[in-house]
Amino acid sequence: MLKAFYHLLIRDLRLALRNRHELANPLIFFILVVTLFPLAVMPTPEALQTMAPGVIWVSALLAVLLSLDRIFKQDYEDGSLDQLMLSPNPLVILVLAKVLAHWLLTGLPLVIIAPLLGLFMSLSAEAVEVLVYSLLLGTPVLSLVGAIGVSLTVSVNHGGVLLSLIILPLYIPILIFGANAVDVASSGLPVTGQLLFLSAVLALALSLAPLASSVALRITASR
Amino acid sequence: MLKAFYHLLIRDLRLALRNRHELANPLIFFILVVTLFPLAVMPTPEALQTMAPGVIWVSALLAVLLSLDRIFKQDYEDGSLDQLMLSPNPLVILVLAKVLAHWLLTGLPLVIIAPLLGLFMSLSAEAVEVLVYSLLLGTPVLSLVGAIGVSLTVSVNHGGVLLSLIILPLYIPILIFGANAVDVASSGLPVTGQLLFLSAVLALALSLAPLASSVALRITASR
Amino acid sequence: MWNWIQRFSSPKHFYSMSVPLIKWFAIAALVIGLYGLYLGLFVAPTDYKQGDSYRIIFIHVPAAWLAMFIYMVMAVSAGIGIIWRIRLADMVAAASAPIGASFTFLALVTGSLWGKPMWGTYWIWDARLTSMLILLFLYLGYMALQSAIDDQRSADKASGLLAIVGAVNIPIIHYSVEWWNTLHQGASVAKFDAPSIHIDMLIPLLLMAVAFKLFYATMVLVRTRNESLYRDRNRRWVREIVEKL
Amino acid sequence: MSVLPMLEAQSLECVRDDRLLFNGLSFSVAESEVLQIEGSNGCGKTSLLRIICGLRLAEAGQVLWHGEKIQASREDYYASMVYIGHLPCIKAELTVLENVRALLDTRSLAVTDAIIETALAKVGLATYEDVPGKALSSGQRRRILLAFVELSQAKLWILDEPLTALDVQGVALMESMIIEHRAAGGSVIFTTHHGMQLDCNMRSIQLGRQIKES
Amino acid sequence: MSVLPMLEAQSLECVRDDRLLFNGLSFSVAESEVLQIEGSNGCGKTSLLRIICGLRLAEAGQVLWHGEKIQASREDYYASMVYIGHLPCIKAELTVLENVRALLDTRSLAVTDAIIETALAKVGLATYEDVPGKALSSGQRRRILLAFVELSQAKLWILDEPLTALDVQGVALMESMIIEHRAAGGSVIFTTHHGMQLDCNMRSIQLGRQIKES
Ligand code: HEM
Ligand SMILES: Nc1ncnc2c1ncn2[C@@H]1O[C@H](COP(=O)(O)OP(=O)(O)OP(=O)(O)O)[C@@H](O)[C@H]1O
Ligand SMILES: Nc1ncnc2c1ncn2[C@@H]1O[C@H](COP(=O)(O)OP(=O)(O)OP(=O)(O)O)[C@@H](O)[C@H]1O
Ligand SMILES: [Mg+2]
Ligand SMILES: [Mg+2]
Repeated sequence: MLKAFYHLLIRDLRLALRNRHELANPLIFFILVVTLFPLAVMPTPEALQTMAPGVIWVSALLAVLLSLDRIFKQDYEDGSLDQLMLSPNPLVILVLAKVLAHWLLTGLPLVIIAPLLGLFMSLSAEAVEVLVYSLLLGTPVLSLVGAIGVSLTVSVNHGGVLLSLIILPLYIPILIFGANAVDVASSGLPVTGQLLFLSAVLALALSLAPLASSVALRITASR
Repeated sequence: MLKAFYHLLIRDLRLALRNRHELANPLIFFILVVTLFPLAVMPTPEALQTMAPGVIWVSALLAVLLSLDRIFKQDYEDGSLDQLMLSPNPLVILVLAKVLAHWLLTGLPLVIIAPLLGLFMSLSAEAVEVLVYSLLLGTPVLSLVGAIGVSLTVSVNHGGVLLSLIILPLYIPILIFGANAVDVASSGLPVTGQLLFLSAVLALALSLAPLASSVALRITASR
Repeated sequence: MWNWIQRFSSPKHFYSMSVPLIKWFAIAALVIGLYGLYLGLFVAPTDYKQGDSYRIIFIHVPAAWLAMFIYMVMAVSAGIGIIWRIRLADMVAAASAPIGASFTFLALVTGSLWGKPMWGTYWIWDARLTSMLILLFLYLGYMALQSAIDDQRSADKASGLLAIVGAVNIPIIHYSVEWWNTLHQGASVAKFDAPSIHIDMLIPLLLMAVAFKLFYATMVLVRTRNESLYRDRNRRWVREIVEKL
Repeated sequence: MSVLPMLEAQSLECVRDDRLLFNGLSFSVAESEVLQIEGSNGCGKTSLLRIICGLRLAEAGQVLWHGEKIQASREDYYASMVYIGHLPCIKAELTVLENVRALLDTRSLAVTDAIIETALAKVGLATYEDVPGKALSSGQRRRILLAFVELSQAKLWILDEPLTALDVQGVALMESMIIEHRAAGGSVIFTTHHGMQLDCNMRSIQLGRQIKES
Repeated sequence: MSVLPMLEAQSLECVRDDRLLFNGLSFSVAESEVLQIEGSNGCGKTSLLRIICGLRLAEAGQVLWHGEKIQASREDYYASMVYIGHLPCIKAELTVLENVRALLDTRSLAVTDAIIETALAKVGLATYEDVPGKALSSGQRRRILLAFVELSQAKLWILDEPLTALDVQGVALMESMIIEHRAAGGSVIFTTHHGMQLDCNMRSIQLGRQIKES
């Protein structure tokens, strides 16, 4: 069972590593969207600093959202998902492996690059630190919850935007707490509350989302 | 030739109308992203007003970007694109029909809903008017330039984010001028300059983009 | 004439012909570069306002100029490759992109490093900085597309087309960003105030610019040679070279 | 337990888009048995096979594996069966060898590269181990699936149109694989429109008799 | 002009992924001629057909239509040929009738619903006019293409594995369609692995002779 988890994880990572462009892309999308805002809003440096946590978080969220398809869609379309569902191993384990792969390929790079963008948007050092923590706790939740959404829409043609409709409302709490934590940190106040909330949500998502997602797959992938 | 244009346009519109969810989706995505910002940034009303033009424009841009795939990707994958390229009619005409369909299905709804969002974000009446004009001139360019990007990446697996990397830099002038026009209008200044610029870009895109896009298709769709 | 161009631009011919060029370009780049650096670092006077930190200009400005220059070269040779179907031109374009991206990056990094002492921050959303960032994305897009398409011929033509579209857009981008900046009240805190160039600074600056261009010429020739070897790996002339090794 | 058939379908019913495809369909498959599902285009062969696999829920009836509902004995059932559908399951980015390995991994089979290479040679992909999936022709894609089935160690093969896109040698190969598998005690359920010559006992079920087509 | 063959391929060469598939391949197709491209999986049949269509550029050589390069006489050439590949070209959201119409529209043919319905009945989709594409079985999808070819009014049919997923009646239908088309002066280039019985003169080209496979 652990082996099945590991093999699937490796397979998904390898698939992404083969397309080098794909690997860098959520990252580049993230950076691009973050840069769009100063260009569009033309803020004063202070205004920029106020916007920064929100903008960075929204961009991270959109970058994850856009790459969610990666989790199951391709597998559904080429039939591999059938094979996964016919695996003697519990589907939950396999879903978890795919979600982990997705996070390693999208969430983690965002966490790593975020400090740089924070500096670009003239965030303070403490705010940058909290930004990293909040993303570290928040992005796995985005992947986990996203997986449910993808499972539900996997059989829908052009499901991309339907997916966002389903998923974005679920993402909003994460967004609010994540951005708020950074915002609060940049005014020098403590943020343990927000980070605790994010951890709690992460624990919840980790225990429920793979299950929900695998149930959803059994329902929708029937063709 | 005009007939071929018309038939393809109707086909694409019909395809979208059949999936009602798809029809509403760019719109809903637009609205959702616009609402994400106030949630994430939690600005004061005045700050919100300053942000509004930029946020609305960025969201519109992202909504269009996300729906670009619609133009050629599906057709490539099911082989219909081959049939279009084997049409005795000039490919440019067909590309133009597909781009127009895309704009009618994404750009136009955005233009129509934008005043409402402008009011939500407490823009002034003049600013809202200019917002509509700028979107009316700008969104067709987004579709046209987007078509080039989609044609170039149509054969690429998971091209979604590659597409944004290619396209977003090209979108930036539109974004700057569009958002800026609204911004300037909301301080009560004249915006003919910006709108003229947008019109010029639209004329340029209209004359060059379909050609570039059809050349790109002949190059990339060879399999 | 046409035949002559065809022959002259065949990878095989290029491969043998480029050796002396590379040698001379490399030597010239090294000599001029070292002399320019010497003048820049030791002869040019210390700036009364910025102290010695301004000396980064001798890297920063040539890198920025070169970055823009390379994009032009890339777009033009991509155009030649598409219109006249000259494979060598495609190779030059493909070989230029990573070099151009590197210099764009270098300009950004040196600029940021310089920005810290000058403006107190690594980055401001200034017109020139922004358009440089966009240029970097244009390069990255070209390279990503080039690597994402498997069929070499399609990859060349597709990314070449992108380079051309980008080139059409560069004036638009430049104009819009420039214009955006003039309306940009906030950034005036950190005005882009260029030091009035003293002749003792100008000469090393120009020397460095020439050296950078020569370095690019060297690199692009080397990279094009490698490209041509790789792309023609199944053709006879490459096989013959390999057999000789 | 030994009197129970290996796989048993009990009065299955399938309705798609208001069209009744079949109902009251019962049959069973024992060890060493080969069963062909016959019928014209659109009569429900694929739907039936997917129901048997548990990928689709029948409108009525049930499928039993050694007497137990397959939904209840998934682990057991899926460990001993392999299914090949209309879709190729090939990843464009993975090489042929990695594709086979990825498929085997879903069944948690540890197989050495050498064994996979032998199987690939058998299905005519000897020099293609390191070619990425996207560079394969349609027949070569299907051949990867043959290698997968061959190595799957499954007792029950469920094959939906396994001859699709295969050339003459490919068809002969598939036939001999089925015969060998049966000789080794395995069972096969398959569909095909292109006559398969199997020199062995074989049952067949005709679908779609009850449906009138104009 | 009349001495020129309708379609002529001149010393075509195709290389994929460093593998030379064929080179120096020349042939021509006259009116009322049926040409089968034969060869094992992966020998380059699909690639050849796509080159003939102008969807792919050959590494060397050229394809002429009435003596002119097809790239130069696209309008003319495409008005008189129709191509069917491995992919079904079916839109999930459109009904069967609309799918056929959409395909015909690409060729700017104005055809009444009644005519399309007759053609659909001929290919065995009589009661399916209003069924959406996504609710079709794989064979039914391919049958839509048969209706398209039938109605295309093209002189030259280029068919890549037209028998895929077709049942026995479907195969017979395709055969009779080809024979009729030829009798009416049309030409066909096709590939298939599943023996087609055509009671007419037919030439065939064997691909992949020169390629050694281990
Ligand atoms: C990341 C930050 C920076 C970027 C991306 C950047 C970019 C550029 C570019 C593109 C040019 C060429 C302009 C042209 O020739 O049209 C340039 C020139 C120059 N930069 Fe920067 N720069 C940055 C930071 C700085 C800083 C902090 C200074 C010092 C105050 C500076 C001083 C100069 C000077 C003196 C020139 C030459 C001026 C001229 O040719 O007109 N740059 N820079
Ligand atoms: N997209 C591709 N990229 C690179 N190589 C490819 C690609 N598609 C096919 N090939 C290679 O080209 C060769 C011929 O492929 P093609 O699809 O033309 O074969 P085919 O004769 O149609 O085979 P089949 O009978 O299986 O359909 C194959 O050996 C394959 O490896
Ligand atoms: N996704 C679907 N939604 C609704 N109806 C469907 C769907 N797929 C197939 N059908 C219908 O179910 C019937 C049976 O389809 P199925 O794919 O099982 O046929 P099949 O026997 O495998 O045919 P073929 O020989 O063409 O593969 C068809 O008549 C079709 O109209
Ligand atoms: Mg079927
Ligand atoms: Mg083929």
